[in-house]
Amino acid sequence: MSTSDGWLAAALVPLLALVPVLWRIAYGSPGDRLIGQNLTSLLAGLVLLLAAQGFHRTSYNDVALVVSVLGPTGTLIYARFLDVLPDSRLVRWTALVGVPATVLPLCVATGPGRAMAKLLLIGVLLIAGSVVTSGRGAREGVTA
Amino acid sequence: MTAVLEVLLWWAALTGLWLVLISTVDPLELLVGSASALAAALLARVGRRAVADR
Amino acid sequence: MTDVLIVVALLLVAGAATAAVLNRDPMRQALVLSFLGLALALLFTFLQAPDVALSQLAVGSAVTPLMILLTVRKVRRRPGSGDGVDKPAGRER
Amino acid sequence: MSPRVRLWVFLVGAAGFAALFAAACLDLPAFGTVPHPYGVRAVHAALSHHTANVIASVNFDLRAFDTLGEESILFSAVIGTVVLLRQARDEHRKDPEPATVHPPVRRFALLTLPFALLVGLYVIAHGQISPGGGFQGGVVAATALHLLYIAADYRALERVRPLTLYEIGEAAGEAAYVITGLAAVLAGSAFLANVLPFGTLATLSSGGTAMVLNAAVGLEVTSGIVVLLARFLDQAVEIEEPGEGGGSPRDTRDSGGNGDDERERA
Repeated sequence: MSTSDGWLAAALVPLLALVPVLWRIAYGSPGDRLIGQNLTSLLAGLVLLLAAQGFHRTSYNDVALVVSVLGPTGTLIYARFLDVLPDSRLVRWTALVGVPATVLPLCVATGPGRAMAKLLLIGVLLIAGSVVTSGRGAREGVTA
Repeated sequence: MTAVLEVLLWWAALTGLWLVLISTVDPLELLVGSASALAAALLARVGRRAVADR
Repeated sequence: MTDVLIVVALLLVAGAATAAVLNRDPMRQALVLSFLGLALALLFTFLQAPDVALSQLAVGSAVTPLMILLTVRKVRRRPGSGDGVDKPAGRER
Repeated sequence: MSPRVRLWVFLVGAAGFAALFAAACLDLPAFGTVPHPYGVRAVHAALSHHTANVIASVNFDLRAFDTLGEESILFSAVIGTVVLLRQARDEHRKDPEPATVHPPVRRFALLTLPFALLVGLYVIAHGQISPGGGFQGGVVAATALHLLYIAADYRALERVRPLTLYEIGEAAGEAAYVITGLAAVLAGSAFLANVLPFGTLATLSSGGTAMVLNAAVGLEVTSGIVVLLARFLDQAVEIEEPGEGGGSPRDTRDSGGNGDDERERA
């Protein structure tokens, strides 16, 4: 099976960024841990997109699609039970910079068509999910 | 009337989304896609109502 | 290159699993478990098993945390039972 | 057994396991190189049945009987949960408290809800073509419904979740699987044999019975997860024990705390 090492090397960047995130999740304050959880699903989505391109398997993008839908859902579930939804500039900027930096080159490599629209959709979902779950003033108390 | 319009809008958007997700278009795919989109559109409407008037 | 990705993902899985064991508060464990689930999903994808990765993601990212958190809430609502379950602060090592 | 003895028993067992495990690892084929004979045959069988996703072919065609077992495990697990977490005679139900949710979060959850359901249905429907299938898509679809709990509270979720329908759906999914298998027997073949026309590779109608069984699993898993989470939500949000906070603990409720208690006693 042929792989493109360039894309896989690019996937290594968000993958390695998960190492400090794990540290924060394991030992941080509740707010930090939630930010870490949010960041994890965002970075995992990017890794999956790059890996799909690296393996030349467009169908692997479905995994990234599911992450982009379920990741923010998971974060909001934790926010509901931990009673915090911290404002995080880190998550917001990672999404606003990292997602276009990943998705746009992928789109160029894919070429126009349905696959590109799907990539853009995943990118938009990732950005929207991260921005909403890290928004300012979202810490308002939630109870159940 | 607004209910029909709301569901219709959601249905159109979601059917379009289904067409983005799939790789090859054929009649069966369209049928399944529009049926799924209808279910999701109805859920969108019912969900919004359930949240709005609790 | 694939091997490098697999090794990093394996190390992440090992680290997350160890952290899940070392944490004693169920809430913290749930968050570490979420991380573990995502790391596993990445590992499965690198091993060319996207079906398994999807299963892990679907179960691990929302349903399992919800079940754990609901259980913790139920148990904590009963201060009389489960000695000390409602005092997470004192249980950490 | 004192902790010291226990530690020694563990160390002896662990050492034995480590030795055997290392010996077994040395005999493994090299990592990711040799094509396994079963893999080659599975791919061949999948393509001969026009199923693009080999995993779906293994799950729903070559080993459809295994999958029936797995589906039954989930089915009985959900039934077990329903029995264990039912409302006992001495418990009463209170209305769940309404929650205030930050407006952007509510809007986001309400907008994501139909998308998530559609993605779930997409993953179910394309099980025999692309990665995914009944189980994965079913869980996503069931999660989608619970976005309502995130968007508002348990009351909103209850209003759009006719639980009886989901209980019927779960049973119907399980039954559809068995009936498909029996239909193959009636058609003069073996139980769960692939007797339907295979269709064109990589289209929705491909795969013969794999497609039908996949849909049955999708229905069962979606409904099963909804029923499962409904029981957990009922317990955590609605059901109150007599004199909560001092009442006699019941066995079935302690599952969440047992692990901790054992650790504390240890």
